[in-house]
Amino acid sequence: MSFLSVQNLHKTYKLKTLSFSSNNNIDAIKNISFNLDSGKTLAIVGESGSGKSTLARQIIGIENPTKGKIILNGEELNFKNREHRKNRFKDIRMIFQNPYESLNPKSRIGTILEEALLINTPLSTKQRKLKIEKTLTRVGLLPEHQYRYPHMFPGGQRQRIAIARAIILDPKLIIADEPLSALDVSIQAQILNLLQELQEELGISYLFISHDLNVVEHIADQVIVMFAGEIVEYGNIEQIFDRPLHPYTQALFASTPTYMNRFSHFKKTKLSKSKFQLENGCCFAQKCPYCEERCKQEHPDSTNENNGRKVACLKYQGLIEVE
Amino acid sequence: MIINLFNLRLMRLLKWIIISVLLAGCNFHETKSVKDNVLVYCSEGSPETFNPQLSTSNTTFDASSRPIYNRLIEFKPESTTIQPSLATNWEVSKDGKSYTFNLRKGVRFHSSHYFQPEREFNADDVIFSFERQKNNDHPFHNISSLKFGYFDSMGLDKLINRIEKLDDYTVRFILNRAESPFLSALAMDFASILSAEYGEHLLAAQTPEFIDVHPVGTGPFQLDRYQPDAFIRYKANPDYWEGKQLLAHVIFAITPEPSLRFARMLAGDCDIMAKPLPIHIKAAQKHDNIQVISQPGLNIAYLAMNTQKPPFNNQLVRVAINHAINKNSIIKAVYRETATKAKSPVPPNMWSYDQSLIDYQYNPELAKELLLEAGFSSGFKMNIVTTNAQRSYNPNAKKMAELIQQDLKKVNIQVNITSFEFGKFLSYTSNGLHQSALAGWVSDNGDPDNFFSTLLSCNATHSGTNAAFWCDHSFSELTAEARSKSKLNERLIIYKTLQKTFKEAAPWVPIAHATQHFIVNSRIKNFKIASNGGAFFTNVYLDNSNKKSHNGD
Amino acid sequence: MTKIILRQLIIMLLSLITLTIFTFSLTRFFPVDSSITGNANVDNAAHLFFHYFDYLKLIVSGDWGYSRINGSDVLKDFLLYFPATIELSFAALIISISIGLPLGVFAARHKNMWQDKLIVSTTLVGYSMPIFWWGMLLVLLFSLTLSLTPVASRIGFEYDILPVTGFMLIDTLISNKPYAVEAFFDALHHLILPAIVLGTIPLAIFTRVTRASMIEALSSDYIRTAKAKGLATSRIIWVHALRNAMIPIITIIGLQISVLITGTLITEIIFSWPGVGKWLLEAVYRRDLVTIHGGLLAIASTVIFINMLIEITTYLINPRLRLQK
Amino acid sequence: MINQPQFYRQPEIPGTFSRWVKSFNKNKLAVSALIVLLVIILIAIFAPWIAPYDPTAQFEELSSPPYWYDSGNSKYILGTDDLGRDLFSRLVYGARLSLKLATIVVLISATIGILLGCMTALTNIWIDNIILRLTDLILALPSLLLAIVIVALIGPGLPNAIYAVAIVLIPHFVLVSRNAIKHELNKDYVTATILDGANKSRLFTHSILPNILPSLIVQLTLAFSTAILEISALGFLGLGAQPPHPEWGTILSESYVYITIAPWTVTLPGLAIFFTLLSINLVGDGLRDAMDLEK
Amino acid sequence: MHLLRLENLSVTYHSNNGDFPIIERLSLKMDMGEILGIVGESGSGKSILALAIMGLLSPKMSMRADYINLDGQDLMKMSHAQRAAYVASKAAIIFQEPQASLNPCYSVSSQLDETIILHQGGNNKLRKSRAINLLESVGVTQPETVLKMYPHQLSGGMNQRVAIAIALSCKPRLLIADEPTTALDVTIQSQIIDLLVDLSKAEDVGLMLITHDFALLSENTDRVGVIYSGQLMEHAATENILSCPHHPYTKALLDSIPQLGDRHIKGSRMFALEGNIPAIDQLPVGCRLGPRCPQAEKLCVKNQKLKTIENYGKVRCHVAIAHSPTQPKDKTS
Repeated sequence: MSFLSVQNLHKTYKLKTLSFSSNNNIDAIKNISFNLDSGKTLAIVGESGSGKSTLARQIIGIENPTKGKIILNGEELNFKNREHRKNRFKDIRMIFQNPYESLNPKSRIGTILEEALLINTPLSTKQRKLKIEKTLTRVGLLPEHQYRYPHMFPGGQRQRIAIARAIILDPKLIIADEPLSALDVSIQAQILNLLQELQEELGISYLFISHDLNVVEHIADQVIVMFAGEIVEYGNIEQIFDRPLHPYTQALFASTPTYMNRFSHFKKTKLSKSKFQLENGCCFAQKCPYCEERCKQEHPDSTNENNGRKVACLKYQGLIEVE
Repeated sequence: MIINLFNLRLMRLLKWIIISVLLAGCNFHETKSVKDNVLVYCSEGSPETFNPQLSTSNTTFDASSRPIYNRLIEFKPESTTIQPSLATNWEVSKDGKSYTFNLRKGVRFHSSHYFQPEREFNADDVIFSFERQKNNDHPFHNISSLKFGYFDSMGLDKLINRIEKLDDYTVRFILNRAESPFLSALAMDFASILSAEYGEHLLAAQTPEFIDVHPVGTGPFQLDRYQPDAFIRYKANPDYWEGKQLLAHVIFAITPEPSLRFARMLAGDCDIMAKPLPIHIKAAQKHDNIQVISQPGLNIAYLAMNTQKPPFNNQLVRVAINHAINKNSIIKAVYRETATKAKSPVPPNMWSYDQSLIDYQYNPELAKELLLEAGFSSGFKMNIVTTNAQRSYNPNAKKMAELIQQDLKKVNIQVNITSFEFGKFLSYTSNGLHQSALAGWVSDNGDPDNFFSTLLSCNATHSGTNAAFWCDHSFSELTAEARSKSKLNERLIIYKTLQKTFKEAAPWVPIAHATQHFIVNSRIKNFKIASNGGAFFTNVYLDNSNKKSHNGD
Repeated sequence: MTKIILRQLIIMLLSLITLTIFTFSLTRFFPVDSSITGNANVDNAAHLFFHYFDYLKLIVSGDWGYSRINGSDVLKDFLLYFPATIELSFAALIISISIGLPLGVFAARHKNMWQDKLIVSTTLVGYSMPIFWWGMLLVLLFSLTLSLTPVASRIGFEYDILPVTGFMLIDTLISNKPYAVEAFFDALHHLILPAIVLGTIPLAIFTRVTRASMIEALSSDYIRTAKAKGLATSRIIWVHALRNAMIPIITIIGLQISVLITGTLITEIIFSWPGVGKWLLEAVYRRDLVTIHGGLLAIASTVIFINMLIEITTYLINPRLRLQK
Repeated sequence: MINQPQFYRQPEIPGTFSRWVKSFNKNKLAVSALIVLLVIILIAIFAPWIAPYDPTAQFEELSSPPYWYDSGNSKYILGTDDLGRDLFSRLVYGARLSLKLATIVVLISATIGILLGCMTALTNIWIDNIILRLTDLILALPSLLLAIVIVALIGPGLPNAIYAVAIVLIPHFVLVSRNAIKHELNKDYVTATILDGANKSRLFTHSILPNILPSLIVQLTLAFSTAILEISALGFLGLGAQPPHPEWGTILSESYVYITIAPWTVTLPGLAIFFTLLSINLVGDGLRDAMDLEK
Repeated sequence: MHLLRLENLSVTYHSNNGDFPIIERLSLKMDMGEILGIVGESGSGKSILALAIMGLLSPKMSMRADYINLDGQDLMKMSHAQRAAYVASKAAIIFQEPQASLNPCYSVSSQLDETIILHQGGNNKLRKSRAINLLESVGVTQPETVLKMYPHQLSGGMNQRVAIAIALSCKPRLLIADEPTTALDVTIQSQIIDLLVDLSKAEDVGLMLITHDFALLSENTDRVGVIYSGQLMEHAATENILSCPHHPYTKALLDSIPQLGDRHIKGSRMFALEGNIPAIDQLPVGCRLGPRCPQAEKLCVKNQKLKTIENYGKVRCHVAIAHSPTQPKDKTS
């Protein structure tokens, strides 16, 4: 029984424009399903616009999905019920990409951290203070930092504050949306280490969104590769990083400097999402170096490999043989 | 691709253009050549119409009757003496009911792009001009929304029995009764002579209303172009019967704001400034290229208390107010000593004026006692209606109201001031909606009757010129009697009685008789003021020899 | 391109409809005895709706009622006075742009130096100037004390210029009078002082906006690139930076139209300028509601129309918007 | 675990407000403008004690120039007007009147405007659209024209002028507060606060309000100077305060006639308006810089 | 003959709160046609170095140097105008954000054309063919179409190619690329780097590649300089640095990037430098890395000097120098 289970999640946005054309719906994510075990890390890899953040917003509950189910701890999340939503906020917390924007610039750190406690727990003022100091120390800051304002901290420490805010309610799942990309290289490692420490100590699961394959390989247990709102490949870290099957994943590896040498035999391609998508057919067809006619007609269902691995490609079997 | 505007070379060019334009503008200002036979008159407002028959306002007369038209007989400039004009001579019958006029020959009406006269002035034109005002069935009687104010209010429609054409150059007026002011009435502006031929022409063209808009007269100037609220251009009438004027053009620069008018005068934009404020007169004396032309005015400014409304239906209250207002300070602050204190409805330079009349003295204590006696121990609230327009008898009615407000405060009367645009003021007061009003009057014919019956008779409560709505029947009868007498002495006795009655009843607080002023550039020669304060442009000429030495003050 | 114009036209139409609803309700609340309003006592909403359409029909057909004071056609009156206002506003706009733009650029180039601080505080002085007082002061100084400029009106009265276009500067030149050129310069001379008075506040605003957007443009990457290319400083500023800075500036110019019209109301009174502002204020003094209604409608539509033009201009000068798919 | 090394200076922790004050104090021009403004406010409050005479009392000396003129009279520091009223007293009482009126106007329009702005920003799209369209329209119209039309319709006089100017100022507040809120709503920290479980009112009072406060304060100063300017403009046009009210614009319009004769009656009230406006604008600019608002 | 030699280049930032050093006494050499990598984190002053060489510093900054010798001429001895003209003819720079570094209001052709006018000249037709040649040389397949387009109509990679074409139009001896690929998609990144390296090789142009990403440098550069907090910490041949970094900071940088095949094992941690990069107004005494350095000792509070190590390069760390020449690669994880 997995801790978080997402089944067939869809999200469609309606675009509001002054133009007269009628079809302005955009499918941000389509048919997303995966499972995440307790205390594990699931990384979502994809380029900007691939739907990673939209997926995060559905799970955390800022937005409600158009279709599909989210099951947390065996309980299906109800999107309409307010009480339900509040409880979900306690169990699932989020770390944002930009630590410069995710903290209220007009509040002291203590106030920011206290807010969640004040709303969600029955703790007294004193207990709250204690908890805040404990949490601050836990993420490597000093208790007296609670009297400062966010702008007084460098980026790395701000991200620590954001992490403190995420763990202060003792959540079960933390969604980290590119938590490292705004940080300096020498700081990234600190935060990465901190996240791992917390996971090992507190048993938190991570949904780790990133485009940096190095980091993903380092932290994740499972990987989802997304393209144009769909999962193209899903599996354990070893499965994907040792033997990527989908042409998109392969191309991704082939053009990342660290992996270039190892995967140089894969074909590179221009990866960004094209502006016009095919009605039917594979979402990657227009970019795919192995594309043939049926890829443009038929939508590939994800095929189960062994150990829950999934690949959404009509031709990957053949490709393996080519290899 | 859009042309790149911000090219350096273009900017430099632009800079030079601006500089040269600025310089050029200044240069041309100094060397005005067109100005040498053009007279610019800064007037105080737009005329309502170009037909003097339809108006009672001096502003309209200045713009129409004097430059464009002639009358059978006219007042001499600066006096109320009558002189021949379109009529060369006249006879009055013994009973005073018949007036015969011999008309001038060889007078031509204005020829313009909208009308070319085919005949000279004759008796038909005289009959046309008067019939239009008198005869309700006349095709031109009802074409305008304006009324024949003067003709009606002087009762000429009832006085004139008929007008006869004896021959082309002789007309006779038959009156129903003898009336001594009649001859001066014919010299007034509303008696201007229009062209009957033009009337026929317009009827044929089915545009009779043009007669008041595109005027055709016999006067020294003809209308060139008019832009409302901006200017009126006249050009000299080449066929004027007294000979073509020296001025090629007269331009009325319509400038209602007096300080702007004065500024224009100082800047040399104007040659003559109408209705300067009292303060301007003192200021004008400092400049040597302009001079002030003054003349005592035939006018009165007064506070009319509506005797039909409480508390002014009480004579005691009216007298109390008379005592409470300090006229000296008004004359000092509003008129800057350019007016004489008033005690009678008529000005001192009018022949019926009673020197011996005793005025109510400024005495707030007495006023309080009178109010106490009248039952207003704790004072009351009242409203004064004024106009924000400058009038020849009152340069600033709002200011005057503020002063009265302060004076009356001392006797526990709270004054509220309401100020209207002049047209609105007239309609408001003539309908008797006001409690009290700061009104005034200017005589156009120099006859005391123009004050007594127009402003104080019972008839005048109907026409709305009796702003106090004071109706004393014996007073009204006496005014009518004075009119019918032809001997000056007899009339004088009646008018003195009337002034005493007026003073006792105290329907007004007579405040001041303002002196008439024009500020005139010294290059203007032979400029004269009409007795009613209007401007005469006939025979004015420019002496440009002085211009250079006086320029650039 | 046509799509953008169409879009702007639709927005303008919507604004105009909102405006007419607004003025229509004004005529309801403050009934005017004129052809513009029908029966004031309307009992239900449906009737109101039809009345609105009748009203709209009248407005569109150009029947804006007749002045209660002098009985003249309100729309015709407006069109008669409008060119004078346009001429004055345009002159003020030219003055404020031609001075404000270089001044703003200059300040931006000397950012935070004394020149910049001087200019910025001077613009604040200009911005705080009550225009009615400023007008009086300038008249007092230039016209009455120094006798450098005429006091009021559009042209010396001695010049007889037929209003063909209504624009004095054009009418003088096309008139066949012998003094046409002289009259042109006289008209220009009359225009200068009111235009300066009217242009003062926009000048202050343009300078500030130009400075701000130039500072932004000058600090952008493409300016760094342009410098690295070795381009001349003048080219970098006037060609590369200003072109980009113009985009916000033009938007501000659009917003200034209403400031200008507010200014003309007062300037025309002070300088006795026979324009729309003076006309409208006279109507206000006379409580001539038909004229006030017409004036409000006409001025507001003009502003809306100009705003549309400005929008389209921004599209045209900004390739990012112009070439959008 | 993290070593706070001795290499760093320990920074002090001033609150947001004291940071603004400190930053404002650095701007010499703004501080002196604030002092001028305070002096004007004090004059307004203590007008009856400062003014030597009743502002409507008339004296014998008409149009007496300020005392530094040769013909000036030391009894009347700034001279008298054409009715012999002490100009200094009138200007002092004028300050009282102008500031009082402007305060009322700003209070009315700010209350209504900010409420509407919050409503449009936090509620559904349709109301937002309708109010936005209306405010856009009103903002496109010249404000003074609108005020004049309103006064023309409901009649001249002081109370009506106040309503007119207040109505004209409302859309500015609506737009500023709405845009500021919308701008903040898009930021991550708001999402984070929602994820903390904060409800709308808490979100607004604790997170958004402190962040939009700078824009509102700047808008308030702007509105204050606009209110003073427009009330005096209406007074100048004879549509606002009526004489003998010592309103600055009204004094100016009364003395326009005397511009050639008694120029000080024109320059002095104008200077009063100008300095008040300038000091408010300078303070506003200083606040804007101090609170780190771009534009 | 060096292409570029700097001696003791210092850049100071002037603010209301005082003056702060951004770059401190930095010396560098570059040979003709050499590819030099400059690595540093944000705020280290690596971009300022580029701007200082190009003479593009903002007015709030000032620079001093003993000399800056570019292609045989000392820039410090020239007047401002001379210097600008000389630098523009000898050196060119491309920036991080390709879209922002091209003027959005002008088409590619006009932006390319103005530099061609400046440096090559020729009539309309000639200039157009030159522009097309330039675009072709940077791998633009449809130069005619691209010429007519505006920056916002082109993709990031295409914009960067255009920027390179503009840079090349002055036939530079030195090309500075300041984080040329950071803003681009993964695949495009390698293409652009390849292009730059090829151009450098083909035209014998010196290339200074500034980046925060060591991975980008490993294959492409001849030598690498590591900058931290305005100081050059280490300056040596690429293979030396990669195989045996001397300075603790360089080591830390190399170690804190997850390595290939470095998977999550419970309890294992990455190597991480503690603390934060010092803010410009709170620089530590002595070695800039001092507070964060795992090997810090007493002597580190003294100013460190850049010293040459035989057969290696230059290093600014007395600990490292003491332990040289052969120190095995430190494995902390």
